[in-house]
Amino acid sequence: GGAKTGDTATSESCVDTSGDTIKIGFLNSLSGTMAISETTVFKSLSMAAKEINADGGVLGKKLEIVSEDGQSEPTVFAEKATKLIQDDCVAAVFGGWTSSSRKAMLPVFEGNDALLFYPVQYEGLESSHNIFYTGATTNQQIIPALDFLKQEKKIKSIFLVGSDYVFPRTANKIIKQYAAANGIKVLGEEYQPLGSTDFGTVVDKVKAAGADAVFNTLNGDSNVAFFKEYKGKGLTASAMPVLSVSIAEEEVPGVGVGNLEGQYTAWNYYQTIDSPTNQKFVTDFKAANGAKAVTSDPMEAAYTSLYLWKGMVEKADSFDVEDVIDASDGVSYDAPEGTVEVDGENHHIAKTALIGQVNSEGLIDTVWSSDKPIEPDPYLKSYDWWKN
Amino acid sequence: MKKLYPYVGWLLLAIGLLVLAPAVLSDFRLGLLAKYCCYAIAAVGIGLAWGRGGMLVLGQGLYFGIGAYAMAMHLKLADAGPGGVPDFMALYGDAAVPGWWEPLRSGALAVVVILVLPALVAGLLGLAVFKRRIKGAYFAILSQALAAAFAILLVGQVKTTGGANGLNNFQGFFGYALFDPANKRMLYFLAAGILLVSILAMAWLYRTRFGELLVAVRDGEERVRFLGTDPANVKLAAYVIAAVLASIGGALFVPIAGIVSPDDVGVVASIGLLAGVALGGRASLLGPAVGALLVGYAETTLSEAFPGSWSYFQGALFVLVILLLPGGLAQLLGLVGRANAHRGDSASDHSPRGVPRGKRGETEVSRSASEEAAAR
Amino acid sequence: MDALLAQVFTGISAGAVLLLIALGLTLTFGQMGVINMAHGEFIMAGAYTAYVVSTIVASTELSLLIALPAGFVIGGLLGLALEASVLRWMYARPLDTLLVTYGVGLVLQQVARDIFGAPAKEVPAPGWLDGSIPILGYDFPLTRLFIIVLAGLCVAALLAVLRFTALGREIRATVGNRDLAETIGISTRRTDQATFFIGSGLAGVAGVALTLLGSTGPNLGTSYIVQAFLVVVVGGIGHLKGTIVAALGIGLLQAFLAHALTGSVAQVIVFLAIVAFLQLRPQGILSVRTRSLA
Amino acid sequence: MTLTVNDLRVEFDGFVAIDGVSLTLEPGRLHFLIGPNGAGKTTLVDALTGLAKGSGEARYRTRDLLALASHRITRLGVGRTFQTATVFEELSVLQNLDIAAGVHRARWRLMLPRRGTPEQVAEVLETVGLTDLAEKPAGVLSHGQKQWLEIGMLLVQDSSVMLLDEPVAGMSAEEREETGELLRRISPERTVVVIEHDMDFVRRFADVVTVLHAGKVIAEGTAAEIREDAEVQRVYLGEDA
Amino acid sequence: MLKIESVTGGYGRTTVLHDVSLEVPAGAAVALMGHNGAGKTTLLKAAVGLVRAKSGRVLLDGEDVTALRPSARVKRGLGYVPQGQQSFGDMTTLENLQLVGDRAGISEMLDLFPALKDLLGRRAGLLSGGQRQQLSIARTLLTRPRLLILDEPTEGIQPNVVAEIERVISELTGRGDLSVLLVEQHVGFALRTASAYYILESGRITASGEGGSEAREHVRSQLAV
Ligand SMILES: Nc1ncnc2c1ncn2[C@@H]1O[C@H](COP(=O)(O)OP(=O)(O)OP(=O)(O)O)[C@@H](O)[C@H]1O
Ligand SMILES: Nc1ncnc2c1ncn2[C@@H]1O[C@H](COP(=O)(O)OP(=O)(O)OP(=O)(O)O)[C@@H](O)[C@H]1O
Ligand SMILES: [Mg+2]
Ligand SMILES: [Mg+2]
Repeated sequence: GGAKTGDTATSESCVDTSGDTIKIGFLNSLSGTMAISETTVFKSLSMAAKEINADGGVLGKKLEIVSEDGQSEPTVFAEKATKLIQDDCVAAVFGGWTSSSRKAMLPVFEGNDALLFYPVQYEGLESSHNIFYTGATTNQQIIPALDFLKQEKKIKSIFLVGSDYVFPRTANKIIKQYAAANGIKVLGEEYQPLGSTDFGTVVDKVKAAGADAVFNTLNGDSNVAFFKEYKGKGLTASAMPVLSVSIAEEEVPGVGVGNLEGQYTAWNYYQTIDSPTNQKFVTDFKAANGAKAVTSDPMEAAYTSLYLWKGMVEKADSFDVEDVIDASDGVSYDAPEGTVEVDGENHHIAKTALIGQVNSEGLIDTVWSSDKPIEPDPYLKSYDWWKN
Repeated sequence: MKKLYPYVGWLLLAIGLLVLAPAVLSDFRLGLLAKYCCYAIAAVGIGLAWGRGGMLVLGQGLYFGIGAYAMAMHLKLADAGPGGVPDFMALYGDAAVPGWWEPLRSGALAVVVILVLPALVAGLLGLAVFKRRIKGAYFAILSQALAAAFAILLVGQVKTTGGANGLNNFQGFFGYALFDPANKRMLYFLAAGILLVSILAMAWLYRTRFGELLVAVRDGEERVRFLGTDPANVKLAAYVIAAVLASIGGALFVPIAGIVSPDDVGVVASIGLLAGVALGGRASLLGPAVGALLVGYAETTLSEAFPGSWSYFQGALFVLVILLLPGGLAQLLGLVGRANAHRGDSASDHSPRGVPRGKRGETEVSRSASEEAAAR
Repeated sequence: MDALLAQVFTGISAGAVLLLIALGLTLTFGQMGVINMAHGEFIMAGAYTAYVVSTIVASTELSLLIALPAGFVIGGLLGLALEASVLRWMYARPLDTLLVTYGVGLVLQQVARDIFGAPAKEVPAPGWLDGSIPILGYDFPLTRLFIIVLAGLCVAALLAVLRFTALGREIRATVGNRDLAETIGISTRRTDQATFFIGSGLAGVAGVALTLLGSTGPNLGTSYIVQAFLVVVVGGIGHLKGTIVAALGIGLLQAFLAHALTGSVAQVIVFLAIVAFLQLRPQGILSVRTRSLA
Repeated sequence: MTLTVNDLRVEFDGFVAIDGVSLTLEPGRLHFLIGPNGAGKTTLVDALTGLAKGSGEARYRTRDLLALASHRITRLGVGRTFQTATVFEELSVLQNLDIAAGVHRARWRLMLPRRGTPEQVAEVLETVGLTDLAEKPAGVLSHGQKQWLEIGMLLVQDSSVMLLDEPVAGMSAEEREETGELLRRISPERTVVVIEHDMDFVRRFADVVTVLHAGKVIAEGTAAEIREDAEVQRVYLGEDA
Repeated sequence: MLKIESVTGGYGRTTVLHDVSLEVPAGAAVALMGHNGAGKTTLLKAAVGLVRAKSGRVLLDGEDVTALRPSARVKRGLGYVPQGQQSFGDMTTLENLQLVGDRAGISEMLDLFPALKDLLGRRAGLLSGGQRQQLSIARTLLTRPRLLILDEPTEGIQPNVVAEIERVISELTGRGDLSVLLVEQHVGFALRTASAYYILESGRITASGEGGSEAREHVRSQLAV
C-alpha cells in the first residue's frame, strides 16, 4: 500500500552536476504530422546549444543534449518527458508545440518537479510552476491582432475559421467576447478536423457571409487547402483579408506565396526584423541550415528559451530546479525579436506584438506593432470584458 | 508433452513478468513494461478474433478507447471530488459536468461500464455485421472506419472529452496517489497479472469445442450452417470477448500512462495493436501477448536510439514478419504450423469476391496444411 | 437556393476527389483483393512527382500536364516494385497484405521526409486554372472543375482497358482461381504486374491532381486512405460503377452534412451512415451472389 | 418421418430452376433423384436446406423447411452433403466429424474441451475408412477422400433425412459398391435421397427414382421403368443407354 | 508427346509420387487408374506444373519442361481439365470461354456442348455442377491442345453427354492430332477411349498394359481390394 491521494509528492531529482557537462533534453516531434513544424524548432535549439557551448557553456559546464522524438502524439510526449527526467536526469527540457503535447507533459513536470521550456504561442489560461512559456499568450497575439483589425482595418464584422482543437476554440472564445465588447459582428464560426483538407463548404460559407475579415486559427496542412480554395473561389486579401495566427515563414512556401501574398499574420517575431541581433541570428541559422532556410517566431522563441534558462541558472548559480525558478523573475535577454524579460509570477515573458503581411518573396513584413513589449497576462485578468 | 508446451511457455512468461522484470528494471522502465502489458491484453483478444476467428479486427482502438476513456473520466471525477468539475471542463467547457459523465463518479459503476459497455457495443455491431454476413475485407475496413470515426468524434468534443488533448493529469487511482512509485509498481503487477490470467483463459477457450468451432467457422463459415450452428453467434462471441479484453487493456492503460488521447484509439493505434499479434503469431496462444510486449519494447528502444527514423524499423518489422513469418515467432518455435497463420484469411472468405476457398492458390493453402500435419 | 447549389457542386467535386483516389483501389483491392495501405503513399509519391516536375519544368503552364503522366509512371513503378518484391508471395492470404503494405507505407513516408524534408512543398497551379467560372451563378473553381474532368477521363480510360483489352478478363480470371488461370495459359505473373502497375499509376495521377487542392507533405496519403477504402467497399468491392456512385454519394453527403454541422461531426456521421448502409447492402451497392460455400 | 414437398418453385432473377415440384420422400427406401445437368436437382436440395429461397411448401415434422434457416433445418434432423465436397480444410478429419456431431450437444457443452474421440465419431471413422487419416488436416485429402468425409459428417449427425448430392462421384467402382451397401444399411430407419448420374449405380441400389428435367418431374418409378421411359431416354440417358 | 521420367514429388513435406514414369505417345490416349488417394491427380498436376517434381523430369515433345510454369507448358500445346468442375465463378460462361477462344472456336464448342448455349450470360459460379464440368472441358478444348490431360472428366455429367464427350475424344485421337492422358474411375469409359493404361497405387505405378476388352478384367483385378 503506497501513498494515498492527498499526500504530497516527494520525488528526488537525479540531475548529476558533478561532471564538467550538464544534460538537457530536447523533445520535439521529428516524425508524424507535427514534424513539419517541430523539426525547425529542434534546429534552432541545437544552434543555440552549439553557440552556448562555443563560449564556455553554462556555469562552466558544456551542454550535453539528449534528444527525443515526440512523434506528434501526446502520449509519447508524456512518456519521453518522463524518460528525459527520470532516466536521463536532464536539468531542463525544451520543446513541445501543440497544446496537447504541452498538456500531456505538464503533469509529468509538476509530478517530478522538473523544468520545461515551451516555445510556442498558445491559448493561455495556464501558468505552471514548472513550465516557462517563451511563446506568446493570447494577450500578446490574439488581442493585439484584433486591435489591429479594429483600429487599422476598421472592421465591423468577422468570420472565424479554425481547426477543431483546444487552441482555436479558446482563441475564438476570447475573440467572440472581444467582438461583443467592441461592436464587431461575428458572422460565422467554422471548425474542421485537424489535418482536414476539404474546405469547399467552409469557404462557400465564408464567401456567403461576406465578413470584413477572416480570423484564421487553422493548423498545419489545413491552411494549404483553405487558402487554395479561398483563392480558387475568387476571394482576395484586399477584398476580405485573412489574419492567421499559425502561419509563419516556414509554412508560407507550403501554402504557396501566390495564395498568401497580402494576407496578414500575427506574431512577435519575423525574419525581416531589422536589428543586429536578428541579422546575426538569421545569418547563423542560414549558415547552419542552408541559404533556403527561414527563421520564424517559434524557432526564435525556442532559441531564446535556451538563453533565458542559461540566464536563470547563472543568476541562481545552481542547476537546481527550485533555485532556477526562484531566480527566474526579471531575467532578460536581448533576443532577435528584441529584449525580452521573464515574469517570475506567471513564467511567461513580455513580448512585442507584430502584425505582418506576407510579401512577394514569401517573407513577412511588419505592418503594425504594439508600441512597447506587452506584459504577459495568461488569464486576461486585466481585460474587464473577459469572463471565463 | 505437446499439450504442456504452451503452459511451460506461460510459466516462463509469468516468471519473467512477475519476478525478473520488477527485480531488474528501473521504475520508469517498469512503467513502460506495464504499458506494454495493457497493449498485450488487447492483443490476446485480437489473437482470438483474428488468429482463431479470422476476423481482421482493424478497429480495436474503439474498444481500447471505450475502456480508457471510461477509466479516465472516472479518475477525473474522482480527482475533482464530490460534485466537483474536472479542471479541463472549467477551462474549455461550460464548467458543468455533462449528464453522461455523472455515472462514472462511482468507481464501481466505472468498472461495470468498462466491462459491459464494450460488450454491448461489440454485441450490437457484431450482431448487425455477422448476421448480415459481412466478412473479410468488408469487415476489416468497416471496423477500421469505426475506430476512425470514434477518434474524430473525440477530437471534436473539446468541452466534454478534452478533444485532441485527451484526458490526463490524474492525481489518484481508487484512492492511491499516482505519483507514488510504490503505487505505480502496484499498477504494474495488476496489469501483468491480468495479462497472465487472460492468457490462461484463452488456453482454456482454445481447447474447448468452441475453440474448434471458431476455427471451423473461419475455414468454412457457410458450411458450418449445415452442421446445425449459426456461425454468426460463434463469431459474435469471439468478437465480444476481444472487445472486452481491449477495453480492460485500455482501462489499465490510463492510470499507467497517465493520459489517454484520440491518438491512442484511432486507426494508427488500432493497427499498432495488430503489429504485436502478427509478430508473435496470431493463432498461437502466447504469440499475441509476447509479440505485443516485444513490439512495445522495440518501439521504445528504437525510437530512443534513432529519434525520428524509427518508423523505418516499424515498417520493416511489418513487412518482414508478415512476409517471412506468417505464423509469427511462434512459427519459429514450431508451436503452430504455417497453416494456422493462414487461417487469418481462411475464414474471411479469402477474397472480397467470395471466391470459393481452397481454389485460390489451392496448392498454397493445402501445402501449408500438410506441413502442419508434419509439424504435429 | 444557391446555397443548395453550392453544396451540390462542392459535393460533386469532393466526390470526384474520392473517386480519383479510390479508382486505383478498384483494381488492386477490388480486383486483386490486395488491401494496399501504401496506396496513400503512392498518392503522395504522385504529389511529390508534381513538385519535382514543377521545379524542373520552367513553365507552370506546362508542368501540370507533364506531371500527370509522370505521376502515373512513378506510382506505377512503385506499385510494380511492391508487387514484385512482396505481394506476389501473398496472394493466398489477402488480409495479410494490409499489414505488410501498411509497413511499406510507413517506410515510404519516412523516405519522403528524408528526401524532401518535413515541411510541405507547394506546387504552383498553372495560370489557366486560376480563378473560377460562374455556373448557374456559382463560381466554380477551375481547379476543382479540372479534377472532375480528370476523374471522368481516368474512369473512361480504365473502363476502356478493362472492356476492350483481354487484361480485364485475365485479371478477374487470375484472381478468381490462380491455378486454373495458369492452366489455361494465362501468365498470372504478368497479369498481376500489369494490374498493379495501372492501379498504382492511378494513385500517382490522383496525387498530382491533389496538389491543386492541398499541400504536398509526407502525410498526404494517410489523410485519404481510410476514405478511399470505404468508397470501394460501399461501391461493392470489384465494381467500378458502384465505386463511382459511392464516391459521388459520399461526396454529396459529406458536403450537405458539413454545411449543417461542424466538419468533424459531419465526418463521423458519414462513417456511421456507411456502416448503416452496409447493413442494407452487405456486399455494397453492386452485389453478386455466389453459389459456392465458404 | 416423411418429407412432403408441395409445388416447390425456385426462381433466380427471372430464371425458373424449380418449376412446381411435388414429391413425397418416405423413410425406409433409397430414393434416387436423376436428371440432366441443370435439371434442378441440387437446387431442390438447396431449397430444402435453406440455401436457396423457394416458394411452395416442404412439410417435415409439422414444420415448413422453406421458412427455416439452414442451421435450424439441420438441427431438425435434415442433413445434406455437397456436390463439390466442402470440408474444413485446416481442421483434422477428426475435428471435422466432431463438429458435425455437435448437433446433438447442448450449447453449454461448447465450453468444455473435447476429450479423446467420441465413440460415435470413432465408429464413423471406421465406416468411411478414414481412421488412419483422422489426425490429418482435411485439406490434404484427395477428392474421393473428401467425398467420404462429407458422408461421414452426415453420418455422425445421424440425420433422419439425408440428402446426398452425387456422393459417389469420383469413387472407384468398388467404392461405389461399398457406399451403396452403406446407404442400404442406413436407409431403413431414415429418409435417404441420392442424386446421381451413374446409371449402373442407380440400377443397382434405387428403390424409387424421380427424374427431374428443366425444373419439373418428368417421371417417377423403379429404375427399370425409368429406363424404358422414352422422354427420359431422349433428354437424359441417350439412345444407346 | 508427354514423357514423365521417374518423377518424385508431392505437397510441401509430404511426398505423394514415388519415382513415377509414364509415357503418352503422340496421337495415343492413355488412361491412368487407381483408388482414391492413390496420387492420380497429383501426377497430373506434376505433368501440368502445379506440383513441383522434387526429382525426375517432365518432357513435352522431347523438350524438358520440368522448370516451366503451367502457362508456359500450355503455350507448348498442353491442355488440362482439372478435377472438381472448376471454373471462374465470377465470370459469365461466355467470358470463361472468351478467355481462351475466338468467336469461331466458341460457336464450334457450343455445338459440341449445346447445354451451354442458354447459359452464356450466367455467371459460371451459378452453373450446376455438370454444366460447370462441360464448360471446363469446352474451355480447355478451345486452347486447341495437342496433349489433353483430363482428371475425371465425366464426373457429374449426364450419360448422353458423357457419350458425346467419348465420341469427340476418340475422334480427335483417331485423327491423330490429339494425345490424351486420362484419369477416370469409369473403367468402361476409360478403356473404350484409351489405347493403353497405367495403374497407380499409393504413388507408384503397379501395372500397365494395352487397352481393349481383355484389359478390363486385368484392370478390375488390379483395382479390386
Ligand atoms: N443462384 C443461381 N442463379 C441463377 N441460376 C442458377 C442459380 N443456381 C442454379 N442456377 C441454375 O439452375 C439450374 C439448376 O441447377 P442445379 O445445380 O440444380 O442443376 P443440377 O440438377 O444439380 O445439375 P447437375 O446434375 O449438373 O448438378 C441450372 O441451370 C443452374 O445454372
Ligand atoms: N494439397 C495437398 N497437400 C498434401 N497432401 C495432399 C494434397 N492433395 C492431396 N494430398 C494427398 O496426396 C494423396 C494423393 O492425392 P490425389 O488427389 O493425387 O489422389 P487421387 O488419386 O487423385 O484421388 P481421387 O481419385 O480421390 O481424386 C492423398 O493421400 C492426399 O491425402
Ligand atoms: Mg447438382
Ligand atoms: Mg484426383
